[in-house]
Amino acid sequence: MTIEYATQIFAFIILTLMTLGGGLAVVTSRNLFHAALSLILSLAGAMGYYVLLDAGFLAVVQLLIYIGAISILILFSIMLTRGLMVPGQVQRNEQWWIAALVVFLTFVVMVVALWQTVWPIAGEEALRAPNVAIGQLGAALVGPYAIPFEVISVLLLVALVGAIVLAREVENHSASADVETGE
Amino acid sequence: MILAQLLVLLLPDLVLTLTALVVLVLDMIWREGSRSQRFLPWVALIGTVALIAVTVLVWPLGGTGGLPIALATDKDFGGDQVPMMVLDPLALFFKLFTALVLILMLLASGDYVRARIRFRGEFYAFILFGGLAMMLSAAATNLLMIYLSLEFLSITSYLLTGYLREDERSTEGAVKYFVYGATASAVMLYGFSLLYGATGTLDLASIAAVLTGGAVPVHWLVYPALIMMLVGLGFKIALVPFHQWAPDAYEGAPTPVTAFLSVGPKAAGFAVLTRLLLTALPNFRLDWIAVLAGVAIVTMTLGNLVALWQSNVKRLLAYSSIAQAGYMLIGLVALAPEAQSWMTGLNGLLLYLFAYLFTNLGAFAVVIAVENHTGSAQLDAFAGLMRRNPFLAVTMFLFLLSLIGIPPTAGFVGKLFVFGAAIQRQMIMLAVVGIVNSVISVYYYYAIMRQMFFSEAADPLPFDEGPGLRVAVGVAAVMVLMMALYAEPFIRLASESVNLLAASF
Amino acid sequence: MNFPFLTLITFIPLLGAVAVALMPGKRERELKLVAILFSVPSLVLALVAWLLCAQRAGEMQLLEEAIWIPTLNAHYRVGVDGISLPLVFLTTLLTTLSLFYSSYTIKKRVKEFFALFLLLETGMIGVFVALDLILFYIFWEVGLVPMFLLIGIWGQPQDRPQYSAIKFFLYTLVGSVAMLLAFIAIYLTTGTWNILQIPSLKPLAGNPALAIAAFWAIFLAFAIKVPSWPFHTWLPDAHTAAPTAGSVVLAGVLLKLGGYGMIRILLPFFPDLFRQFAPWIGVLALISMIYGALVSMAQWDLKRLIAYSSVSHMGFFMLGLVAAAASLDVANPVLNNRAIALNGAVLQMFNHGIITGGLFFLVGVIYERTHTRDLKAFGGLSAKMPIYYGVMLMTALASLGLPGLAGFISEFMVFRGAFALIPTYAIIGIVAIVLGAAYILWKIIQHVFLGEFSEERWQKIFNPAHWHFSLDMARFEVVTMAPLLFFMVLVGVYPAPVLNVINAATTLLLAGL
Amino acid sequence: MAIPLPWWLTVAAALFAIGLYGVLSRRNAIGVLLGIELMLNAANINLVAFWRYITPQALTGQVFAIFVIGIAAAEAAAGLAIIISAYRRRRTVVVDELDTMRW
Amino acid sequence: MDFIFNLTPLIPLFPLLAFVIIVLFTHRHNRLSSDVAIGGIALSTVVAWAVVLATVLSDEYVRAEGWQLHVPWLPAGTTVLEMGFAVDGFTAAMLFMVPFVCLMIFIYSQGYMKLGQPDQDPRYARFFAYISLFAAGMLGLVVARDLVLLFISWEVMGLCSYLLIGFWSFRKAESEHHIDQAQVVRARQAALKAFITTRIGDVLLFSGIALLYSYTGTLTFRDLFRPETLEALQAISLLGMPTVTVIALLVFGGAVGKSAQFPLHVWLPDAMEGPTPVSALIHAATMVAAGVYLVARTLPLFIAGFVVANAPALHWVAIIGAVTALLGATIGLAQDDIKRVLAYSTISQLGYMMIGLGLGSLVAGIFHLLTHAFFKALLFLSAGSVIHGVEHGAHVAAHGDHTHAEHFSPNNMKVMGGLRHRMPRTFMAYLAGALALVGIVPFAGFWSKDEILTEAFHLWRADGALNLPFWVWLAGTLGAFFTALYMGRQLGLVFWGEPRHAAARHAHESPSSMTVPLIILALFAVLFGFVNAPFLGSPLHHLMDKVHEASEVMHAEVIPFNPTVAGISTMLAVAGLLLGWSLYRNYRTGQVEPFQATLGLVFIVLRNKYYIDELYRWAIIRPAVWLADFCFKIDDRWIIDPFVDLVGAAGRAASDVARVLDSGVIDRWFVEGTAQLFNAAGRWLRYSETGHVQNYLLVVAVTILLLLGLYLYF
Repeated sequence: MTIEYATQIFAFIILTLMTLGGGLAVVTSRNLFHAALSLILSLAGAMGYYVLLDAGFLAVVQLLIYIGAISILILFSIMLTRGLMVPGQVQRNEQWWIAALVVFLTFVVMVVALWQTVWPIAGEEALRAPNVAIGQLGAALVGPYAIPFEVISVLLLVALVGAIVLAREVENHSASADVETGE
Repeated sequence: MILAQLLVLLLPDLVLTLTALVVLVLDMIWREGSRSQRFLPWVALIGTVALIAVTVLVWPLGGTGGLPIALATDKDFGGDQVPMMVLDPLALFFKLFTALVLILMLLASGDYVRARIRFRGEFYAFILFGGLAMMLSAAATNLLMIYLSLEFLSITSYLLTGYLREDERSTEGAVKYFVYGATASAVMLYGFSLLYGATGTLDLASIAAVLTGGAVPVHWLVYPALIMMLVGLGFKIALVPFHQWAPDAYEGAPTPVTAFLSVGPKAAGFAVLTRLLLTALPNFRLDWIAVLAGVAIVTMTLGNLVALWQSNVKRLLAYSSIAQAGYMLIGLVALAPEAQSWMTGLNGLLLYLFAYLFTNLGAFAVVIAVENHTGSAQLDAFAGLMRRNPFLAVTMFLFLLSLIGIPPTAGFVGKLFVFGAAIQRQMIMLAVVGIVNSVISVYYYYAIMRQMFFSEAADPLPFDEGPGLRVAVGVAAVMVLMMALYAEPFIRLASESVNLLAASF
Repeated sequence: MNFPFLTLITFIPLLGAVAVALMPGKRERELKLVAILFSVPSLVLALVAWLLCAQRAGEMQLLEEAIWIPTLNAHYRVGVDGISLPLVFLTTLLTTLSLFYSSYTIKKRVKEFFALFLLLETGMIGVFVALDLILFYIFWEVGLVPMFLLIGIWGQPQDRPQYSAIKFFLYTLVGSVAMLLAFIAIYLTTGTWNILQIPSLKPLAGNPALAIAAFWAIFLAFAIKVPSWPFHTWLPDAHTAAPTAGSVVLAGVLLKLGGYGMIRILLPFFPDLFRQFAPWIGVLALISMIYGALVSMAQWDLKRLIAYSSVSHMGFFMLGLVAAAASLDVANPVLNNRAIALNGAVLQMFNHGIITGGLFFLVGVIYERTHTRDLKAFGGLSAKMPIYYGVMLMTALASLGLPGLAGFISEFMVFRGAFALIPTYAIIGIVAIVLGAAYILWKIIQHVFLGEFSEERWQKIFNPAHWHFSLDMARFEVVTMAPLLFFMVLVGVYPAPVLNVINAATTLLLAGL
Repeated sequence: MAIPLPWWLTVAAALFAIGLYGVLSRRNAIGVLLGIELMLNAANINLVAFWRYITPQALTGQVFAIFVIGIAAAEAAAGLAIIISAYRRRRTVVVDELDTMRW
Repeated sequence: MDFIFNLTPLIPLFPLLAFVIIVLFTHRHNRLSSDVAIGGIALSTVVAWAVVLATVLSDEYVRAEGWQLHVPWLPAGTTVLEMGFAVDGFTAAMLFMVPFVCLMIFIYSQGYMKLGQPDQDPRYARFFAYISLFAAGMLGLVVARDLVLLFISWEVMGLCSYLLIGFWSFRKAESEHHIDQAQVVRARQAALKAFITTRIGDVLLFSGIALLYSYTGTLTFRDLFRPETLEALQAISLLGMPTVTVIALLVFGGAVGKSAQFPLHVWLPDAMEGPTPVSALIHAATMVAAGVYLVARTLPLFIAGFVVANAPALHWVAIIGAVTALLGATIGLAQDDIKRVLAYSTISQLGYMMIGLGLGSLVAGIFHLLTHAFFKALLFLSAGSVIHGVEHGAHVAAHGDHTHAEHFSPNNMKVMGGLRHRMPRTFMAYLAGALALVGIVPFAGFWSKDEILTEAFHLWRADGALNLPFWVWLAGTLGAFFTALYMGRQLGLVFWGEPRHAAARHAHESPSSMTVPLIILALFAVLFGFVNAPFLGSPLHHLMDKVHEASEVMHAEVIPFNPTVAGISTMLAVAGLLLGWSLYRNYRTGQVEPFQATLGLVFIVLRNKYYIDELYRWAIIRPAVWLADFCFKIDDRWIIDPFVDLVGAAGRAASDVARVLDSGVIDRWFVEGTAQLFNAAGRWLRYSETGHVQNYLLVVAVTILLLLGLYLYF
């Protein structure tokens, strides 16, 4: 058991605490804003995982898109809809305990299944040296993964246009202006 | 594979994408409410017709055997450079299918959109993008591509559902649809990840190869993965118990969108499900046939039973479409590649989908027409339709008969092949349940017939449904009859679209 | 025979339906005329076909065959033999008469009515001529829909027409979907839908359980249509609610679809099973006969009474069929017991079509005038409407099996066969004949025509303002009834012309079993 | 590698479960969205772990994860837009209160 | 001669044509219609007598085998059932009587039916149409070659009987005052009763025919009675008896119904509601005799059964005959209605004929049938004449004082009296008929009845023991006494003593159109007996004895005249006649009847016809009607209505579709049950759609959990 192993294990524990703890906070905290913040914490944990798993580029993506974009978006929309977010208001619906039970059982079952499985772990040297350069990833995205790459770009376009169409503040007089109602 | 070839193979998808983008751009050029705006649907229509043309054009390429669509084939990246998509009969079938859906929808939605919808350009564009997503998902052979295209389809669907911003039902339906869909797809994604872990690849064929190779005992994982994928796809198809979003979303969505939702995602879901199960998990057949058989039974039954109590036609048709999905599933459950009688459940599934396409879209077109003129989709809005607009009443009657499965209509052919497959596989139970259900379904379809023919309208004034709707309904009706009276080409089409899969099975 | 007789007979009415549907709804007179004109060619052609086929009525004739769905090996295959010929003719005849009659009595939504009626005719004829299971099934269902609408739209409001309509629809559908499954199973084992070919292929021979299931599934479909007790309860409602012409065709033809199916499909496909289950089916027949008669005896609604009498009379048919199917009686070829029984059964269908059809017309006659069918409301009419009395008397007597009129011949042959093959059933069945006399004379003749005619009671129910024809049977009504009366007498006095064709076919059929 | 694969998977499963719980129990639509994000991350962790342990030579897992993140972004955008428009219309983002349409 | 025989089909055809013509063309002209009818029957009479003549004159062959003509009628499998006409000695005998009596009665009716009716009453034409049709039926029956034609004619007659009994069963209240309302109701019920009762017999006959056909493959008499056929029928056993016996009994059942034998005799007295000529023609002379004719025709069957296993068929004929003879005669003692008395007398006389056949003697039975036809027709027509006399008297009296107008029945003998002065010609005719009926030498009845009794006596003496023939003879002889008794009573009441009512006082003789037929018939009543008088060598016997020869089971020897029998019966007859006459000739209104005084309670029983009608009403009719209602309720009340309510309740709560559903499948238990099940299930499941998306998702989660857990534990 070398020192690096020890650090890895230590890091793993820390990150796990971040991720799961953050996750728990996300689903339990009474204040939605705090929930969103702890989401960021949890995401950061995940990012750490990626680093630990030698997927540096992915970690960067996580940081930029997830933490950088999505979480912020969420925070904004929370503030947008904060109007009636009276703090201290109950954030759980009445079925939460059933949910908890079911989810826990599912987790147990899954864990059993996961530990039952014998994994086709790759060979030692492969494990030791996962040589994936960023360049390769870029090449892959415009190479074999070009089609999905194009598609996702279109998808993002659609999503953004749609978001604008639905969420854009419309001044109602113009709304009634150009909708000749059928009724 | 050189780029030119690739583009040729992707031609249909490109055409559709292009059309959608053009519509978006034109919408920006023609400012809101200008006269030229009304040409948007025609532009979209032209694009769709073009889609059909190019589909027919590329048919010879993929019509006989699968033709992989991939940019590079070199092995630099650890040998996972397998294609994302394929141009095979099934994919072509669904390209055609999509084109037809789009055409009928565009024809049917004109007046409705003009009357109720803002941001029409985006609306049409989204519908076209939805179609694109359908085509992609039907052609995808890679878990990544599948997930991507299904999400694409879902997101467009969410947006379209919530498109009536001023209508609380629409927005509410959208929220429910979104929450439900996002969760379901997350679950499915988790399932994908497990499958990836179990096999180390995302390509369906390779997955099958690994699993059949049986190098490693990973069954502990495949089954959970199967279930979680089923959640995602079941959500798309609206199979019980993953159906509950459907009635709310259908009722809330703008009626043309409802029509689209009741056909498009279902078809895509079935396409993916079929491809996934047959290509990736053939030797887990026993597992998924057992599960799906159960699902089929509860789907048919629950859909029909609950439909008995609906008084809103859109909601009623939502439940009916749930039940219909149950019938279709029988075809998948009872698939028999070795069948002598042309009744391999798979072609039954496709035939049924095809019949369902015309029938359901036709029915919804009528609903749209009625809603345009009465402003309501409640049952009593149909009162005395026979007097007010015989054309709509008669065609609607035809569609309802087809939904029940009474000859000479398309629905009959679908049921014939599906139940035939079941009987062939000695799954009498399944067939009987299906039969009993189609009898139950009469009760609520009769509710509509009764209103149309037996009750008197509040205002008996006749009304005109408008050219677009007339064409849409007419085409649908003709096809519904055609499929029964001249079934041969349809049967061949369906059979040839699946024989490749069946062979690989 | 290149001339496509059957196709024309079958589809000319369909053309008519389309034509009527396309005509402007305002021009009612023309609509009616066109409808009737479109129904006549079928009648004529059917008659011609009969004459053509009378010689070799045993085997299938006027065969037309065309590949239809190659992948399914489904063909457009039609043909007629001595069993279907009379029924086809019956259909065309009754339809034409119904249209003629309705052209005087139907007031609302004329266009739809006549279009639907012609469509209905196509469906019914199609069933009789189809020789391909899919074709058969399609026509079977095609006939279902228009009748559903006829009952629902033109039914008398006080009879809950919509309820009756959906009931009729559901009952028939339950049966037919079960039948469809059975057909598919048969197809999957034999690989063909050819009705003529399947018997030789011994469908489902390998799988007894499935065979039995299929047998009962098909039986259910036909028994519901016939209708046999206990599947009969749709019938009184449907008949009562339907408009006169609807009841006529319903009783005259639609019930025959079931009977025809039993003879054409059930019996040849599963002769052994049929023999095996004959005792049970025979019991059903007996119950239908006696139960139906008893219930009609208890009726006070004229139309309902006749409806239940149909249950009883179709029970006779089933008894004959059971007798023919019950045994492999070849001991005494001279006696031809089975052939006689089956002849009786087929002829019973024909006669019942003529007679009960006529009875429903006659109910229409009184109903159009008084808008009631309550037997208690009439009385002494024979003094007021002598012609009506005469016609009704004759039809009623034919219905109760008076020798010299049609009903007797078939009853006689049925019982003749039954006595030879299943004596016990025959002896029990005899009761139904007595009861028949009871309800027809006691209820119909006595309560409607005999007794004291009271002017004020009549004034209550009869409003001259609503009736523009003569009080006694109007000319168009007489014209409608005349052909039926003619056939009652013809078949009753000299049945040979009709029986020859039937006989040829049945003997061949039985020989083939 | 110090940490055996199942540990990663277990953590992912736990995160997945937590996210699912959030989806099921949060009253606020945005809260539900948060839960969904957690579930997606769980799946991502799975993917990456698998990539690292099973197909380290290939890119599959990573690329898939990247795409998932992208899709998540699109989904979040669309979802939040819908929620906001609903909020505009109904003045609420509480999921339970969106039940005008039922049986 | 054969060309004459070839005319045979015309015999029934003429009246049939008359019927058609009247119905289609002349029914608006009364006089014309009646002429057409009479013309038709007259023509067939001529032809018929020509045929009779030909038969009598022709050689043995014609009498034994007979002449035939037939057409293929019913294709059955590979065979064809034929139908046709045949003439032999037996037929000839009937052909002599039937058309002639018909003709007489037609003529009589032409006068009779006009009385008391407004002109242009459509009934008049209708009446002649009916009786023409009837005549066609009867003649068809007689010339039938096979059971097919016989049965057809049989039922046609039954129909006409129904129509004619019910002839007064409807009226336009405002226009037809000559019919009283009570009569309408009575006629209606009588007609129905007659038809249904005979129908019971008919279906037995029907079954018999069907059986016969199924066992022999033919229905032609000649073929049926071939020895080999009969042997075959004897060989096969059915229900523990030789088939031939079963068939014979069934056929006899038909005869019992038609000929009003006990226990199916109840319809005949009520049938007197019909017009009097109808009573004379159908219910005395011809139709009721058809049963006897049928038994006679199929006698070989009975005898064959008798021969093979001593099976009871033939015995039953005799026993039923005897019982009926006594029953009718005794009831006849206690009736007041002049026509009913005659009706019961008819019943008992038919019993005599059955006795004759039951003893195996064709000729005895048929001989009585013929004589009875003449004198009973005569009696009825005279009675009709009397009734009309009285009715006319009533009209006359009505002008005087109105006291007697109400509750007055012209048929009631109690109101008559002393009519021999008022209506001499009628009286003479009546007397002749009465004496013939009673059996006084040399009137017709004497010879025929005597032959029957002699037959019985002879068979008894043949083996001495107190066997069946003895009892039959005893019954017959007693019956003869009672017959005389009630005829004496009737004569006394009607023609002697003082008029007991104004109507009788003002009664007067009927027109000659009625009296002339009376006189002609009277001649026959007096003389016809001689056609089979022993001292003339029993010509009738020689005409008929070959008829069933071919069947080889008939004994056809002539039984010599037996003075003992003749003496006893004649003595009793005279005694009875005088007794009845003397007791009643001075009967006064209100005075208790002499018979009642002597017989007491027995008389009450007799007057109430042994309460047989009541018995039937309670034992058969009520249960049948109850059963019908019961079945109807099963269909309608008990199964449906509860569900109407149940479902209706559900429907009010449920949505539009549910209401459709509820009103849509209300039906038997199972359909209903399932429908309710679906409905309830749907309604319950529907609440799973809570509208809360998170509930939906919870369902998903649970599903996943379940499926996974399922997987984990197998």
